[in-house]
Amino acid sequence: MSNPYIPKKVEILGVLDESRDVKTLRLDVRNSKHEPGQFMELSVFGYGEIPVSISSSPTLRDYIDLSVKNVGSVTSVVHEAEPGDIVGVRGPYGRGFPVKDVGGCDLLFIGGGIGLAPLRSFIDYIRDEREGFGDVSILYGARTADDMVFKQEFDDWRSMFDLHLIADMESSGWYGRVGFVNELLSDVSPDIKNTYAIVCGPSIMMKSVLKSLKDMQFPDEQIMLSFERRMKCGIGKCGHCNIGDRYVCIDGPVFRYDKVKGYREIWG
Amino acid sequence: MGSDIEDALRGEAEKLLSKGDVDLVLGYCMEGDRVVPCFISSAGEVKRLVWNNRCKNNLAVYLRDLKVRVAVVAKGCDSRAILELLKAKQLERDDLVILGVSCKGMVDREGVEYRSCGICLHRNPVIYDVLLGELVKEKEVRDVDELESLSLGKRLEFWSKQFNKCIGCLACRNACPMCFCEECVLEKKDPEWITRAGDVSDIFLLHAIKATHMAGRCIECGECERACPVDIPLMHLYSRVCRDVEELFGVESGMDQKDKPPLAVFDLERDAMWEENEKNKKR
Amino acid sequence: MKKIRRDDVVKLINELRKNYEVIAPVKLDGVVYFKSIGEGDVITLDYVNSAVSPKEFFLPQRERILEFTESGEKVTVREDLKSKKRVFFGIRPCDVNALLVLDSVAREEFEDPYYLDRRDNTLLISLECIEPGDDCFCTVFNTGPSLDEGADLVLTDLGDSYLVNSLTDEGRMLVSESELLKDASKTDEQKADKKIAECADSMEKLDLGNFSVDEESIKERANRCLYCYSCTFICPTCYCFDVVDRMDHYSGRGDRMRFWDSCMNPSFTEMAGNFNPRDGKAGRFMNRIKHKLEYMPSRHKVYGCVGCGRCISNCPAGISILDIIRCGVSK
Amino acid sequence: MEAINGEGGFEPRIVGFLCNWCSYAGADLAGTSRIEYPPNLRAIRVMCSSRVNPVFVLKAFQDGADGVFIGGCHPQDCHYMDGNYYARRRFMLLGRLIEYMGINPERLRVEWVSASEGDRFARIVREFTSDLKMLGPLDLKKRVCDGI
Repeated sequence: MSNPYIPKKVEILGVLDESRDVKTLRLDVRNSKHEPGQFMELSVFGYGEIPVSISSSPTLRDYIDLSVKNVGSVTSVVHEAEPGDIVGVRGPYGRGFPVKDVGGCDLLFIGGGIGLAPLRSFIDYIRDEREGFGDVSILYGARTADDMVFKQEFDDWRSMFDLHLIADMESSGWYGRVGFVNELLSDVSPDIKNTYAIVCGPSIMMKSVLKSLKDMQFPDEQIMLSFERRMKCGIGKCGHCNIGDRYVCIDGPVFRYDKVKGYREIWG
Repeated sequence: MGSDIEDALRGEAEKLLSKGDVDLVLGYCMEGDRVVPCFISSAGEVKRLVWNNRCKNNLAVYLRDLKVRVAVVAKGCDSRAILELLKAKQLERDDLVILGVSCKGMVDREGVEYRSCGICLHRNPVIYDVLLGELVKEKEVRDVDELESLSLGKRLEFWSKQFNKCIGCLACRNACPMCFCEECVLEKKDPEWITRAGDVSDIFLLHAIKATHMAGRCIECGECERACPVDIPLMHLYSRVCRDVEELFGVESGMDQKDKPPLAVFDLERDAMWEENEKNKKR
Repeated sequence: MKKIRRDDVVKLINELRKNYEVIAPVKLDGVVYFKSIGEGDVITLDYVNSAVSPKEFFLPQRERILEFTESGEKVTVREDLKSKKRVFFGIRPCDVNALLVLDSVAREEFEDPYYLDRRDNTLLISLECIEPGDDCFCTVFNTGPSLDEGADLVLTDLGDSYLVNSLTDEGRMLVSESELLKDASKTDEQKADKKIAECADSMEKLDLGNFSVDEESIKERANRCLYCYSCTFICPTCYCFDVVDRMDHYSGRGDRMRFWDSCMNPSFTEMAGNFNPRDGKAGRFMNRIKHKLEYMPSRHKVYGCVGCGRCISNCPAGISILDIIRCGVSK
Repeated sequence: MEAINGEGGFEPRIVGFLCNWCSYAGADLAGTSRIEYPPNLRAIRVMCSSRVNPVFVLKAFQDGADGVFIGGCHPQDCHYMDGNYYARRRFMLLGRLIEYMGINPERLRVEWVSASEGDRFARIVREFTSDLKMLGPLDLKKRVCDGI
């Protein structure tokens, strides 16, 4: 019986600053077979374990990226990590985006803040497997321009996809739009019959984006949501991350909206 | 027992609710064969209210969360808790109508009196707006705590054995009407005084810390002991602290609106005398 | 079938102790616990059920799941993962069924090695009930008072002796050597059946055919609940746990511990950054009840309540899950 | 805490919480005056004796201290006017509580030592150390865990 609680020790290859409170750990995990949207349990021995979305595409063979926002006791230690340090990982866990089901269709990515991390995994996957998918639009909002993550990818994405950015607040050096990310929906005119919306971000943002998507007559089956909950084990044992009878860790984190629609407390 | 009181209670509750003086009456009702706390919000429901010798719950525990005007049935211990909460500015006196009622000691399902009721010296409500029934004669002399006679080693052994049973559920804290801190030292994570998933010595520490925090606050209602699923006699600990506070600082919590929290004030002469006393006792 | 004299039960346990660690009920200050029996422990056979459920011997209140060094260069599993062979004596049918519930969680998709190791290495000797406790309602979920599967041996009280029925080969082997067991007669078996039937008849039965959780009945009780967490800690089927790392910076060694957590605690769902998807007391209460009566059946095809009645007996606010079930039936 | 290994026999471990303005200065004076006193006391400087939370004391006992010493300014000399008065009440109560729970109250010692009383500080530490030697090790963690 293999023990799913034992983390694999991996070396940190690099630490990238994404924004003032987000860092990406580049880990020495080769030939990862994860699905975009899955997560890993990242251990800092002696401090604890946290679930983190994999933000790199499975098409990259030499490493995986985990992007971590500094919000709590474990993540603050993660932010002190340096290349060469050893951390533990378990996973990949959960159900990612249904890559096969949405093949050939147009995709509308809507991300908020650090919620872009799992989307980036999918977006970069499409970049590398371009012919399998239709048109791709990316709508991304963050609190300020400084809070935007994966900025180094933006030029690349612009060249291949339709990228729209927005910041909640003005800040010096930001000449783009100011407002909430659902306002960007008016910039795109997706062919609703043939488009999947893929949403990840803070609860309140997902809730308002969902409302806008419903206003645009998006069917529930074509909306994919990636949820975040307090998780401890990542493997459906500890009971913390339930939404109704579903566990976010093993049934999610990606849910098709029609599958969770009826549950209490999906938004909190 | 108490059918007159029950009638008076229902009458008073009906009056208060129908006149609109309160939004809610907090009392007891029957549910199956159990007497449980209940919230009555309309005059038509007052028939559900009961008063008997199984109304064990300290209703003060609910008051802080109720943001409406409440009439509350208060025994001796409930009223002491209310008084102490009022002093701590946790309740608004104007939002409260206290329906005082004297207690004859509560019993469990088997008819056995709770230990906290057995040792109680304050069965009459200390603060009330309406008195239902009459005041009763109170016990005047405290029972001797049998644990006092044990040697130090035996006492440590006793508590270690008791705490070995503890499953760390914190029911004793959660059921306590006087535990109202927003952030509890027992669950604090940085610094983590009580190691989560620690050993029995952490449980020992947990109960010792809780006991220090009950000083000048515990009103000896026994809710902690009743909530404990493994029957740890916690009241021994808290009663001891209450007795010490009484002896050292001359204050019994929940008895007088004018008393100050004993650990937030000092009395130079008295404290110096007791300091000397305590030192001499040790030698 | 076999039988054993009442006075011989303790002797049997002492025989078993030669080869097994034996867990059996003992009484301390009038409260019954299951305990790993050592020299001098007095086993009691006179009890309805234990205060804390037997789950603590399978999913302990706190356990070390990993050991590691500070730099993370060495990570080892708990050393005693291969547990000793154990015999659990005196577990009630409801609690055996509770273990079956925990099994379904532990075996779903990923296997929980710590739980299953203990589970696989423990033989269960169940004691059927001939008299229900005040708050027992196992008949509602068909989890008692008799037991047909889940344990290795089942004992039924006949007064001066116990009928012994082996449900598994391991159970049969366990007592095959013992001279304390004698052959039981047909009359003994009939007597046992009659006692069990009498016990079952005296208890409540509900038709759960079109049961659905009645939310109104929950809301009212959620107000009254003190959120003391004790129900979740003593429940035989509550399995939620929290995980914490401990590090001793002097020695550079640390452990990863898991310990029981309660869904009644507001921090249960609180994430870093103070976002709590399940805010409010009523939401927590609703989740606990629905988890047992709605989510477990839909996910694992088994009710998450076995009718042991512990939460009812111990609730300081007198809340009864049976009342909530009744409301959902009659609706 | 690591044990001090004296020349055979038991060397008690004492955690001392010393107030910045009086007792700590008193300990300092004892040192600079080269007054000898046992090395058993590990000093922790606090700004005032009332800074010492009963939790600190209990935690020290749990972590292996055989005795806890709290040093503050003499009554009426508190740098913050009345901090030591609160401390006095608090630790009178804590002493009684630990006694009730089975820990000898002599293991908790509260003394008022001024900045000029270096010799007195040394004498108290000597006295406390020898008292604790008589009492023997506390070993709270082990005794509680073993239930004996």
